[in-house]
Amino acid sequence: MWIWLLGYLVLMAKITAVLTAVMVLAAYLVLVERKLLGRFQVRYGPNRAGIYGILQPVADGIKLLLKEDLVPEGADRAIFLAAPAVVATTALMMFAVVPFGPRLTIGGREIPMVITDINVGLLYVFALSSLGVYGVALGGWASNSKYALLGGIRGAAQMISYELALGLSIVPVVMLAGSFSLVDIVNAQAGLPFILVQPLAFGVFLISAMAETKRIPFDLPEAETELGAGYHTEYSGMRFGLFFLGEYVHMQVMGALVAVFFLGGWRGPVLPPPVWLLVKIVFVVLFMIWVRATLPRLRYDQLMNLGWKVLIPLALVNILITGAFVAA
Amino acid sequence: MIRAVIDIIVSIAAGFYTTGRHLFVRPVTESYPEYKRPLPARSRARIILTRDPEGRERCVACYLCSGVCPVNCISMQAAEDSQGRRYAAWFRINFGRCIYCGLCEQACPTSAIQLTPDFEHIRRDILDMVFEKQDLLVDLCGKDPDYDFYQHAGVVVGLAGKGDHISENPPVNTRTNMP
Amino acid sequence: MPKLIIDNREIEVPEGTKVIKAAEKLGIYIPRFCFHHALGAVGACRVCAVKFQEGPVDGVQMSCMIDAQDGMKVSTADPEAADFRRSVIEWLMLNHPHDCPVCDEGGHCLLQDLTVAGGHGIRRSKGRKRTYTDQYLGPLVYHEMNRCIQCYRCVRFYREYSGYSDLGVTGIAGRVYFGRLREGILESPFAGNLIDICPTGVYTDRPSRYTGRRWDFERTPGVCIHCSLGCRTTVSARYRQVVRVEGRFSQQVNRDFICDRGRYGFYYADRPGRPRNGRINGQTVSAQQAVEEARDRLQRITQEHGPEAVGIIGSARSSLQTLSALVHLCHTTGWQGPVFRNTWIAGAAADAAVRALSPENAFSMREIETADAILAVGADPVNEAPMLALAMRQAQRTGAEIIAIDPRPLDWPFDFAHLACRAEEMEETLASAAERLSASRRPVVICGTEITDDGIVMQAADLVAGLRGSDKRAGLFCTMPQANSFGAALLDESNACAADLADRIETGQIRALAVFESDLWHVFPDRSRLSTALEKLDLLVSVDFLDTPLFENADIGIPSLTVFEAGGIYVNQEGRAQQVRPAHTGGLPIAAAGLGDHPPRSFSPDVPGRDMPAAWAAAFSLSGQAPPETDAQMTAWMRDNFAVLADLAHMEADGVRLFAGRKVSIPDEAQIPEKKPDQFLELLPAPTIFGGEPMSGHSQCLRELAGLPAVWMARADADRLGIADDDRVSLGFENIEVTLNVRISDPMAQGVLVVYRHPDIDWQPAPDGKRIFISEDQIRRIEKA
Amino acid sequence: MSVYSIFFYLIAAVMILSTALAVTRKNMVHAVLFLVISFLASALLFFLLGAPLLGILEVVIYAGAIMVLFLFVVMMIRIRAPEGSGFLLWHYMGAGGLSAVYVAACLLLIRHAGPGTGAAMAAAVAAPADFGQYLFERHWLGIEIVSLLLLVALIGVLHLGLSRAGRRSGKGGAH
Repeated sequence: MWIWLLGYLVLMAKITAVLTAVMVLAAYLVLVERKLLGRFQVRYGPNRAGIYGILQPVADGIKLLLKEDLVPEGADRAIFLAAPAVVATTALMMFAVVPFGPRLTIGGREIPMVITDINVGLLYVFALSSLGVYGVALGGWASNSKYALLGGIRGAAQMISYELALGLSIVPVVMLAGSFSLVDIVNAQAGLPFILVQPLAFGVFLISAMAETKRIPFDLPEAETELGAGYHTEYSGMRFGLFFLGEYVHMQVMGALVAVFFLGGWRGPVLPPPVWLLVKIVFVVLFMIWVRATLPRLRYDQLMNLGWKVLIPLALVNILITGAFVAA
Repeated sequence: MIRAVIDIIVSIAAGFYTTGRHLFVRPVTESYPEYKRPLPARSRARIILTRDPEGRERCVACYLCSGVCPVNCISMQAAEDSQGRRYAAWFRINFGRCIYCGLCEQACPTSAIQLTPDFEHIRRDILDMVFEKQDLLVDLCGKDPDYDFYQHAGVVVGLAGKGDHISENPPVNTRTNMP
Repeated sequence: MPKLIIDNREIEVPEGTKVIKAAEKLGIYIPRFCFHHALGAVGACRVCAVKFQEGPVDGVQMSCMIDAQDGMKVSTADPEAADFRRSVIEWLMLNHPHDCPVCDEGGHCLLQDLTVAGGHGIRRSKGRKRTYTDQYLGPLVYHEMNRCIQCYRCVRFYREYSGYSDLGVTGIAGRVYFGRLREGILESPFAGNLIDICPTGVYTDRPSRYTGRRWDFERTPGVCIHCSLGCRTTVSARYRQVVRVEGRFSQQVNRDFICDRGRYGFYYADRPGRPRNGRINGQTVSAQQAVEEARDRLQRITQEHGPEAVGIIGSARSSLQTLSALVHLCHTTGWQGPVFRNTWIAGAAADAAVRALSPENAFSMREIETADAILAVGADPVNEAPMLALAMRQAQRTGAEIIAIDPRPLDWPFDFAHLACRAEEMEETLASAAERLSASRRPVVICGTEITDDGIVMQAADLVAGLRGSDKRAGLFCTMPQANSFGAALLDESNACAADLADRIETGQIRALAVFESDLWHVFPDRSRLSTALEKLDLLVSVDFLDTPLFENADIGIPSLTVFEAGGIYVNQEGRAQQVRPAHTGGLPIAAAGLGDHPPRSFSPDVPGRDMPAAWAAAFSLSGQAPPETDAQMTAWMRDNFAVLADLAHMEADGVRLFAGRKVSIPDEAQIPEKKPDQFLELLPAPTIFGGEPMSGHSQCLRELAGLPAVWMARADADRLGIADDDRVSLGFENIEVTLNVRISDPMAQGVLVVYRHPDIDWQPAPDGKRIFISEDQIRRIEKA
Repeated sequence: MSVYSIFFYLIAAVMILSTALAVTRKNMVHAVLFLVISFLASALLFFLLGAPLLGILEVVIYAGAIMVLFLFVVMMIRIRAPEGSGFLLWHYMGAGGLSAVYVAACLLLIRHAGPGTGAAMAAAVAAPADFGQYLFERHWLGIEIVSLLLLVALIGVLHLGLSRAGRRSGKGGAH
């Protein structure tokens, strides 16, 4: 019985640690992004709250918490209230299967450095990722606002399209690793990271990942210049904060997945494994910010063309080639 | 085809290079409250009503500024003083609405209404943003210091009689046909 | 029917049409300054130049001077013509002062528009500008000659169109001057039209000087209610205040122009003393409280003394809405009235006129302009219905013969034959003058209803019927005392006049009186009798928008909305019902709502002073009924409840003609006027253009034009009595003595003293239905001090 | 009753309830949402029964793809909730009758679980690799036929879409 309890406690500890790290990181990612965007545009970025603006996330958080939580009069209240939670939860839950390091041995017991290692971990990630669409689409629909509805519909269409490319691009990795488990995939990269073996899959995955996170240049569901703020036009206060949090957690998830699938996960010399993973996540995320600072938003038809006519065929070709190599 | 792909990649890379390079450039931002940059005279901020070189109100309440104002933030009432001079009985600018576009300054035929570089111009109470004539009127000539509308207009307002204004002939004697 | 091509579009126009008019029919606006469709063309301004490319005329020519002919090919946009026009505008601007910002014409100035359109922005000439000295032209028109571009429109209107001669043109070459020979008040009562007709700011509106720009005004189509003609106006309001009234074109009624009473009479609406709060026994209360108090007290009196103890008085200056609401009020409550007729014979005469007019014989002013013979009986258009004089002037210009049968000294701006006669001689004179119409083809008989009785009206109607019987296109045109006299006569069932009510007040039958938009002090003949009668009343309620003496003395005063705030329907003297829309929302003018002349600095969603009811709504409320909520519902209610008003459903832009055909009424026996006794003079009170009418009498700028109160007499009478022009005389009556200046006139009936109504005459000598005779020894000449 | 059975019945109850709500909602979006909840619950049941692959596939395919498409369409065409009660009595009676037949069939099947179910059960709870092996070794023909059918359907849709697009561009120029 106590072993069961201990296991439960360990699990709770892991969840708490991961959640805390992810949330704090999300908050500071916002600051990092704003600072970096500032520098990309030859200005300072936030530098008023604390030294170098270090307290900006705190200020933002307090502001979001204190702001009034408005619900539009014509809104579908229940769905409107639930939608941001769906977005944030699905993003957070994806971290459950990301391995942070090899097994750790404490007091003779082996503790896996992952919250749960299920044998369909990769599918789990995709399942949650596809559920995240509901938050966007329903949030947009329930607002009873035309901008929000357009944003929601765009979000749904875009995420369905890019999920295909995302999934197909990862199939060669699964073929090489022979498993859906993220732990096994990391282990399979003991020799050399898959980015060297599968550069095409890496490219398709990275682009699709950015589209999945609805970030520039794929931020059509938000598209401030066209739709106000898209699907979260009508949101305020902490509910808006949840959408915000969801986006930045999603960035981290995608960074972690890129790291796990292509960059060898936690593997690396000298530094402890979780730090290596963190470094890789931050590296990917910084790249996404750089992309945001550089590329303009795609037009909607360009977005769809890119997904269906470029990325999916590329991923399919890649599968064929990899299949041939694996079979050979 | 391949060439096109290469072109695309090169152009995208050029973009990344440009933005990336900016990371190492010193920001051009001026930290505003610590450093206040002197603004050029034509900057468009708080509106004033100026006076002519003799110290009289320039505004003749012709309604052109209120007519041209895209946000309808100017209202006034014209009146006539004992000398026949047209002036604003009241003149009101709602700075809560003003968008500082400067069209009023362009429209003003007497150079009375002018925008100044003073942009630190905010009040806690919205009604304090409604400026009346006494708040707007300054004791300066502003950007066009020598101009006096009534010297050119040719209407008699006590400055000069008929035919005595700038570029005018004396009045025609209607009792004679001699030139 | 010549056919020509203008800007590649073909059009066929009647013979004699100018090219500029032909282009207008195609919707092509050729610039013009001197051409005006009412005044015609003189070719003075040279700005309507167009290029004649083919046909009988060649080259750049003035389109206003050339008749359309077959085979013409005209281009308005030809570079040569456009260049010509641009140069013309630049020449015209050579001497034009740069004073647009302080010019009241700015914003609706034709010269300004065309200068901008022509692209002329910077004056290239280095020369000095020609200047003129200006003239004081009276309290209505402001003169600024520097702005003149010599289009001659003003003198053409003033001298040719309206027939007055005190404004003219002097000088030659570049020194042409438009003005009076000597500075002074313009004599024409149509002088205000100079403001509309001047293409730039030489003549501007003096009372509304500097009040605003055209683009800031809320401009609403209105109808003038200062006489019975119902001319179309455009009402300009700004900051909840009417600031200007202009003429509005109407094909059937007034065409382009209006008279000065209509243009400047509106100032009653925003007088500082205008009642805007209710009053109960001298205490200021809200309008709503006053209405409720009046309702309660009237009900109490009804319960105690029966419905016959309450009398209702209305007047013909109210809208048709108010009149019908009053009729309804008396129907439902059993109260006495409503009495619409003030006094005099006028009530009966107006009633006769309404019965005599039919869709066939009722002529509009448009038809008067085309008449070839006009017989005016007991009508003085200049004083009673000024625009009618302008219409008659147009007929006279085309050769019509005009005969006037009237005891008064007539001062009309055209030639006419004056058959001066007293009331008892009128019938005979009319009969003899009728023969002079026999040669005409389109004769019109104009019949007044203010100094004539119903017998004359019916005789005039018979004459028209006879003329029509002998295959002439004859018409009848009756002038009436007030804007809605026709409407009041349509709805009036009691045929009672205010004097009848006074009798009943004196006998104690009537204990409460509610007076709607009528000032008994203004209309009731005997003031001392009136004040004692009113004091006998238990309750006097006055509903009005004017600060009349009656309103001041009433137990309960209820302020009502003016026509500019409530709108309404008015039926003019030819039976044309015209809808007036409210010009602004009502409430205290912005300037008055703040402190002094400054708008308030606080914000509130409600408009102060907007709780006043329209008079018809107050009428409903007095009987405890809820008034219809909207104007449209009120109009529908009127149509449903009054058979004579059913045609209101067909209201169009030109109004709708209502006639008494549906009204069942027994005509009164026409009475032959009693003969003037010897050694007596008849005292004839007469309407006058400025100051006599209750609403425009409250207009300050018109009061200045009313002149001094005077009594007019024929030269023969004056000689007999030893009185000279400009003497002062005292007229003694039973209980009052009046001092007046004497004016002597040659062409007026002997044995008649004419006293024009005047705001300063604190006395209204008009016994009900009877003529006033004053013995010669009661007229006393006063030595000048 | 173990913890697992408690979870089982809890989830089953949620599933039945949400399915019932999905059928009866008049608001289309709400109906779709309750169906999604029902799918999630059934996926959880698969998890509980030790078949995570099936559970995940249920979420990915049904909740994640098909229902999102449904939702997308519903949102796009903005169906208004019909006025009135919507269904007539005989609608309910027919549905009730069919449900009864279905429940009876299920009960019969559970009572007389045949010998063939064991292997299928084993495959369901197996690791993804074993599951794949099972499918492609024992049912390869069926899978190929199904995938061929899907391919045909795909090409058909493509053809329809392309010919429509071609006609439009032929008529009205570039769109």
